[in-house]
Amino acid sequence: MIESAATFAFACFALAMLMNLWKVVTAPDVADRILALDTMFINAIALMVLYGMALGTEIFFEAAMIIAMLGFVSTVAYARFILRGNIIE
Amino acid sequence: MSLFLIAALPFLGAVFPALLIRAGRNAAASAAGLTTLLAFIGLMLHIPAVFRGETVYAAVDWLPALGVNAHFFLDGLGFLFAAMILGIGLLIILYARYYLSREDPMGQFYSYLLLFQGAMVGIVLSDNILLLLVFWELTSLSSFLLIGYWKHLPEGRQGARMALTVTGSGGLAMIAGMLMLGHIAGSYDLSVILQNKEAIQSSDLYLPALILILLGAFTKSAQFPFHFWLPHAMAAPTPVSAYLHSATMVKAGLFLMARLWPVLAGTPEWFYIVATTGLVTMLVGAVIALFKDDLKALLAFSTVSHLGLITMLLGFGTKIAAVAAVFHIINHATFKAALFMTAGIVDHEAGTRNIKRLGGLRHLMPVTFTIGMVAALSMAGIPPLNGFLSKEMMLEETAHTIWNGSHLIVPALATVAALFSAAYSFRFIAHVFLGRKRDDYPGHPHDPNTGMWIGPAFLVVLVVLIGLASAKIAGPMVATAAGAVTGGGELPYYSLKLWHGLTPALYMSVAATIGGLALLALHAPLQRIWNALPRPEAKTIFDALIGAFTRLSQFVTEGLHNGVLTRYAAIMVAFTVAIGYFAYRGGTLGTETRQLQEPGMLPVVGWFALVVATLFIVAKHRNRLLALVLIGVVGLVVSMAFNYLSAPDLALTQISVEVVTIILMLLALNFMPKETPVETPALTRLRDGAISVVAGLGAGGLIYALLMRDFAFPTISDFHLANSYKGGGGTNVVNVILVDFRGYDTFGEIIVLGIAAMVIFALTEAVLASKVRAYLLNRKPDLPQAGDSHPLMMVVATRVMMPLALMVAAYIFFRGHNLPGGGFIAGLVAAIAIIMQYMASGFAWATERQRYPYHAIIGSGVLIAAATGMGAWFNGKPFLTSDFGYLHWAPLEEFEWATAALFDLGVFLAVVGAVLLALESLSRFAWQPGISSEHAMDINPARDEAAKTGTEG
Amino acid sequence: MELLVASAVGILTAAGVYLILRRRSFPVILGLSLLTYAVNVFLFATGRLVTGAPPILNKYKEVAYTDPLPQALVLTAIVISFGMTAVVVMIALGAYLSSRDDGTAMPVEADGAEEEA
Amino acid sequence: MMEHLLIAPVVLPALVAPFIIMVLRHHLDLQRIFSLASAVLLAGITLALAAQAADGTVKVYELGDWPAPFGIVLVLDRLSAMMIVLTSLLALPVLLYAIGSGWDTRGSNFHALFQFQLMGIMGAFLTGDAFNLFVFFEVLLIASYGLMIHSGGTRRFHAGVQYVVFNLLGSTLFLFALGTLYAVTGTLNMADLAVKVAQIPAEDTALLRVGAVMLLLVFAIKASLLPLHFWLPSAYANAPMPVAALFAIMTKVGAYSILRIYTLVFGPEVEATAGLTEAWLLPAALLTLGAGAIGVLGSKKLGRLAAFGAIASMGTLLIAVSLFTQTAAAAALYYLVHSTLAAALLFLVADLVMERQGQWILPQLPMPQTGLISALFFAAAIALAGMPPLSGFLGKLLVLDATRGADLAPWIWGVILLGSLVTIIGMARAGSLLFWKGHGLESEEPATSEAPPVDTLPAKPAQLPFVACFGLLGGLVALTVFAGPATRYAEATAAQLYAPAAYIDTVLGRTAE
Amino acid sequence: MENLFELLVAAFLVIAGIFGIVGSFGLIKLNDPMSRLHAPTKATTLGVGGVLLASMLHAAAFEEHFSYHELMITLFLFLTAPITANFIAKVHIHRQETRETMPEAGGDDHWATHDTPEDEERRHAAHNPPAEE
Amino acid sequence: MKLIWRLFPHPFLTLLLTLTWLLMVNRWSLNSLVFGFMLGVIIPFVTQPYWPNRPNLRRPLKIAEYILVVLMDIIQANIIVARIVLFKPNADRRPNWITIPLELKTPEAITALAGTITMTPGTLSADVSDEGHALLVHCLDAPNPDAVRDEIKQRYERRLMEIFE
Ligand code: NA
Ligand code: NA
Repeated sequence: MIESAATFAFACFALAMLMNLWKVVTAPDVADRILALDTMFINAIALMVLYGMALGTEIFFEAAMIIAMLGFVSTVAYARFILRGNIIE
Repeated sequence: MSLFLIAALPFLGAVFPALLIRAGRNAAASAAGLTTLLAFIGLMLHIPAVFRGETVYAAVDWLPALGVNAHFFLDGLGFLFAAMILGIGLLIILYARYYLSREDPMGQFYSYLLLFQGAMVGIVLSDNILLLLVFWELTSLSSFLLIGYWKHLPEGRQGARMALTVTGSGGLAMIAGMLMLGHIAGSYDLSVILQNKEAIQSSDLYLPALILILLGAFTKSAQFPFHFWLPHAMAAPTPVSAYLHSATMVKAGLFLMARLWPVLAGTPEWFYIVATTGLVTMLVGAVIALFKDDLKALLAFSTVSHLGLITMLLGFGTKIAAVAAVFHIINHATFKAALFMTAGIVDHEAGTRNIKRLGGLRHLMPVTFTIGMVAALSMAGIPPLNGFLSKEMMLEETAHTIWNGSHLIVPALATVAALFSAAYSFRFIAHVFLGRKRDDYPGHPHDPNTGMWIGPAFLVVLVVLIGLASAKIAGPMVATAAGAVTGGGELPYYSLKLWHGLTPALYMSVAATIGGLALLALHAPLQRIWNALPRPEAKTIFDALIGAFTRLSQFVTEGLHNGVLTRYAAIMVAFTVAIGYFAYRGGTLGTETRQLQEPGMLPVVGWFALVVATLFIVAKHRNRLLALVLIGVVGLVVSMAFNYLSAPDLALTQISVEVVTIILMLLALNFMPKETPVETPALTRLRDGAISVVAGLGAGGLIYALLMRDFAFPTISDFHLANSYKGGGGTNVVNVILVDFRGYDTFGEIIVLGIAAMVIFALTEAVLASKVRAYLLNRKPDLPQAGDSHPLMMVVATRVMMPLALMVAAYIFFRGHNLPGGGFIAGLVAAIAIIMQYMASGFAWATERQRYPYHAIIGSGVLIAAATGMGAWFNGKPFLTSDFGYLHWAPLEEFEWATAALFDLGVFLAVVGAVLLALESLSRFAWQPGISSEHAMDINPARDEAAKTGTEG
Repeated sequence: MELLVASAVGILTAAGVYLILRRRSFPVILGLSLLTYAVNVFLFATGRLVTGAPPILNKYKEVAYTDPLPQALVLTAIVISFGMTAVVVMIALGAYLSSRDDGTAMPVEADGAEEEA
Repeated sequence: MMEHLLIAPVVLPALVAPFIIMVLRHHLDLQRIFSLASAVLLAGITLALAAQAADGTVKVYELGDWPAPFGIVLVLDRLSAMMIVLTSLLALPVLLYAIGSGWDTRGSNFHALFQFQLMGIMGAFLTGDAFNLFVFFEVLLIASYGLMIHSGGTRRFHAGVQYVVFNLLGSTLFLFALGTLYAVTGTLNMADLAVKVAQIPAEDTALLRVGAVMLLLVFAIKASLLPLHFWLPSAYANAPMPVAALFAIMTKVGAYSILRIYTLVFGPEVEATAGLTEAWLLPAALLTLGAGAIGVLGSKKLGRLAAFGAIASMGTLLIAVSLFTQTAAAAALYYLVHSTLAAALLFLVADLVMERQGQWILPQLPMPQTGLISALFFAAAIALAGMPPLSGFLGKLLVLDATRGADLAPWIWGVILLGSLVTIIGMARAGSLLFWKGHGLESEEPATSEAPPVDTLPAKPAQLPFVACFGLLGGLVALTVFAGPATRYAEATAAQLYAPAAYIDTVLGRTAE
Repeated sequence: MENLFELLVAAFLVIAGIFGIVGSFGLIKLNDPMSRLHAPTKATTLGVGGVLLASMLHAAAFEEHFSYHELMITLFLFLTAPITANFIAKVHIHRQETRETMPEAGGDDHWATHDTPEDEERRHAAHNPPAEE
Repeated sequence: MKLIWRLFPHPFLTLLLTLTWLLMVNRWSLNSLVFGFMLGVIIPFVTQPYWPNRPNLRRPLKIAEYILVVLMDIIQANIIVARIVLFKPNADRRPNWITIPLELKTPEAITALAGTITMTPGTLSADVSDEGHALLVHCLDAPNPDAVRDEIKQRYERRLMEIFE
């Protein structure tokens, strides 16, 4: 049961990532692209934790945690760039 | 005196004048003269041995591996030349002391002159042909300096370059020839080579070696068609012309032909190349000389002609001709040097060398006239002077020479040449000294002081004495030298006397003299015809050639290295792929030993995302921000792929580096154009696309082939897996490799990072110190700016995030040895924690709160890593040997300590410092007065409230 | 899986090379980044592709591990290329700011040389 | 502690540089003192190491106490000893020059970068591990980026972009090559690679060959082999000249690596990699020499002239290297030392001229110290062109002699000799324009558009730059006079290179059988 | 008991998957940029949250050890998601809106994104009289 | 006392950090506790300059309550929003801006409120006013904006007022 649920979840998040990808490359506005990339980061976290669960290992935890932290930084950086041009001022 | 010393003295002497010039012109001249005199005396000490027919040797091995050795020997030929070089050198030194004016840097002159003298002495004393080459090229170089000595004269520069080009290239050809010759003979020592006539003449390499060596000799001795450089070298001061271009350097080619005569001469090839060249040169030189109005040009072409004469004699290949050649070498040196010095005196005193403006000087300069007349008559071949004797011998030999079946052609042409020779000699006397005194000389002609005429006078005395008593005075010398030229053995009978009876030579001689007088009489109309004739001007051709070649070189160089990186890179990639493919085709590809693994859903999705993002980067790269966003996708997918493929450390590193890189690029992009224009034509893009596709196919194909095959041998990482815990104290094998097995790589790596940051810092300083700073200060943002540069929410969030992130960094640091993580990733995380502060609260605010200079953090990181490595020395172990153990402090559980952690701390610090220094430097570009805020956030109701009530700052 | 990785390396390489052949410094830097990805994956893949076997020693049971060495090498390579990228970004910026020209070709220069006969 | 001397050439600058950054960042005089002292000490250390290696023993230093091939080892043999000595002896005059000319004050962190540069070069010469070679290549490269753009300037920045991008391509290729070699053999240690490569089955050589040749191309980029040399002219011509002088050793790192790897690992008798280079390496080297010589003649700027001179000398060197015979290797090694010193001298002299007259090869008014400078230029020119009496001529003779048996011998000879001729014509042209023509210029309009402002010239000429130049010239003279011993060392080195068994056995800890 | 856990884990996974995909679907479906910004919050909260809960539960139930470090991920997501949303919203306001098209800013003049340097100076003058510190 | 403040500039933070350490190491042990606490002390001390003023958390217990309320709301809102996203045609949706006048003054409190609003699906804090007295919220579907504003003020701002001020 868990296995099929996990497969379902995998499929959902994978599909979600493809949707994000679609948005990243086709969105009319760069703000949408940044948003899509940020969402991609979040889906990636989910996928990573899922994968770790499937393998029964905790080895992917750090990566997920770091992505949670860093996805934010890069998204803010992109946004700041559009808002201010200069991201450190 | 040792031959070494004789050869070395001029070089030593070259040092003194330059040093002594402060002490005055006389000191410089004396130093030059004394060293030359010393060498000359040293040489004379060998007279008894040389005239006994012995050979004096001196040998020291220099470069035995190659066979280039300081082997010198002195035989008759060498003695003759060395005596000429040093003897005439002495006279020239004396002459030059008075000839050069006060403005001329005399120290330099004597230095160059002695340098040249040394090189010449070296040539004639060398027993090693490679050593000879060294001196040979040195004569080219030093004569370059001497010809260009008068730096203000363009003719000097051009003449110098021309001489260097022609003689230098001949010398280079000779190098090849000599190497071949030495190869055939099995040694580069002349004394060995000269014993190997049969081997050399029967070798396949004989002809190429001969041609190459003769190229050297002919260019040096100004043989047709390389003769053109010599007249232009006359731009040199007259002492130089007298020395180099009459007595010595141009004779080096003759010397070489004489030196190698025993092994090279005697073949048809030799005869036809050498004798023909000599004959043509003799004729051409003599004809041109007659029509030259410049005294020195006249003498220069006469020299060409006489050099041709000697070359022709050597080319005949008979021993008796060789004797004549040697004899004429001596005679020519005496009268020609005297003539040059005479010309120099005339030039010096009358203020011009143009024959057209001279005449009648006999009355004003009787001494000079006497000297010049005797020398010129000798050149014309008038008895009883020495020139007559050797010319007679020459004519006699031509009479016996058959050229391609013809008995007549050589003697006939030789007679014509002699006729012209007589004519220009007579002209020298008649048009300069004879005739009516003029009143329009540019100078005030009078005889010079003794120092200037004593040299030529001495030579003229020799001219007369040799002519009158040749057998006594020149006989032994000629015999000894000719003996050396012909390679020992008996010389055939010859006699050096004025009257041989009514020989063909006498008739030819008489014809030449009479004809010469006739030509002189007809000179004016002949000159008009000559001037009307179209004839190739060698200098124009040469200049055009060299100019064209220089422009071609510029064109090729500028065209090839046109500064377009795109093309460089395209060539590099294409070349690499081509060579890689070539290498691949040369081997065999084994069968696949691994199975394809079925990819699950995740890899396919990831692959798809990666490919789409990558292709869109290419398609959309002109929108730079968009490309950066897409790069973020690629980075994320690659990082996930690392995770998926069992590389968590890589995933962590990749994603953290990714973020920092993007921040960095955004910082830079702020100042750069946001769009890339379309510049390349479609065809170029197509070409680039083709190159890229091929490169991609190469890389992809290569890794595919590798992935489908196992290692050919067990890998060394089996050892790492087996020893990571036992020997390295960690279970994260990747980390143990990084800090222990291959800690040295990591040491290098953090240094790379540290240097990168320093470079960025230094660059920032450089840019901000330049005019760019003004531009930056007044720069308006490219795009409209939103308000609220330091939003409240962001500031608050990052304040909480920072300690949390540092906690994460600590966590990742401490567990790295056993689980994914380590100092590098921890460093990046910590750096990002601080960057967040910069981004949230601003550069000025964050910088103010930075207590430790980033330089120091980098430095301490590297030092800690190095010190940890060196710590092992005190344990008697090599650099970077790690140690670890377990500590137990009740009530805590035992925990592990490892020096590797200290090393990792160094890594951590270096990374933190480097990342922050780099970003901080970049951020400084944007700094403008007034943008710094004292507050972390622009909008803060609490602050406003406090300001109103005055409670809090 | 091997096909996916190999084709990804190929595509990244091709895209990287194509961008490096552009005439402005920014796309060239983008190209270098892509090429860096390509080579990192390449280098990583030389340890062959293994899933679910990270080289973290398991003290309790015998398990298979993937080859840790290429991972360590890639880590070093990532760090180094990061430093290099930072420097090239900086130099490109300096070049642009000092000439307002972000082309990668050498700026054309007034020719100060004259011909001598 | 003496057994740790082998790591000292790397560790010493690695300590001095951060110390300078941390403690002496604002004290120029102290920086100079420490930097110089370090350079002197380094020279002493390398000489001591050379003394150890002179008898032909191979010394191995196992970093981290891990045996080869599992850990990284440093290896000292005649070749590496020679290279580190050359590096340290080159560094001294260059550093003196940089200090004397004030170049070190025209930007930040010069001395630290200089030390790091030395560290990278030393590390590259000493390492016995292929991947570690990559790491130290990067160390020396990144330090060189910093030194190259030291003090900034528009053209320098643009040249810097090209230099860095091209070398990053090279670094990428390096990783591709190393990855391929590792994927085939499973090892990174050079000696171990040699063992493994020799045992590669004949039916599976294609991939190994690709790896091997990519590695060669990487080194060829460093060695500026045509058509991979394009990075060099702009980079060297626009670098501060003392830095370019130091870079004279960097091209040699490429040549060294080719010699090392293609004798030790892919030696001539290894069947798997047979025929890999014969068809193209030598022609490329010939073209390199040609392009360099033509470049010397075709250069309108002094810096470029020197850079092309360096390329020409690399062409000659690579001709000798590409023959892969012991005799040619010996010739190459002798020529390598010569061309390093000669190129460095030419760059320094170029700086002396450019300081006074700007960079264009144009007739100019006479400059201060013309006599000395023109003499030095003359010496550097004949050295680099391979004219007697300096060591370049001997080196060229050695190369010509060594190539006698080669198939392309006539081509080699022709190109080398013509290359010399064109080089010397180019040098003569430049020298006569710069030093002679100006004497007639007083009355004319002075062409000083590019000349530096007068105030940058020291009122009293600094002695140190001349000391540095004469130091290098002294090196050339010594190399000429002591050509016998020098070639004996080169021959012994070549012999050691072409008998790699001792190296391999020592590194892998196997007792020689 | 085990079945219950299994059921729970499976349920969390299914819920997570649904909310994950809804978030990304919303990104495509919703037709105005500000609305699109809402979508990812689902993926962040219940999407990732569900997975994390499932993972924790799974570890506790089937791998005989408790695992709660997943909470760290949640912590970070909760801390950061509002900020990213805030920034992207600001980007939108900056690029698509003007002061006039925006609703009233309460008692204040305008929204921070539409602040200009002049406004900043004005505030500075009003609230930071020169005497202050 | 001053010294203690200097050493523990943010006592709650120290607690939070110790907790995060224990979370991260994923293992309760004395070692971890001691080590986590050490870091929990050191890190706030080192980073103090970046967080100069100390927010007052008056009623820590209220925090737990607040978190629970928010979590419940998140679950509820998620379902509502999922329905909107999946089934409601775009045309029927009433996206809207809402201005929320703020009584909260401290940045920390405002941030907490804004964060809460964003994390509960359906609403999103977009901006603050130029003097920080109002919060701009965007609603995915708010036919009645005033109701949303009142609920936010009631459910969240009031509680946060108690916690922070
Ligand atoms: Na160890
Ligand atoms: Na050369």
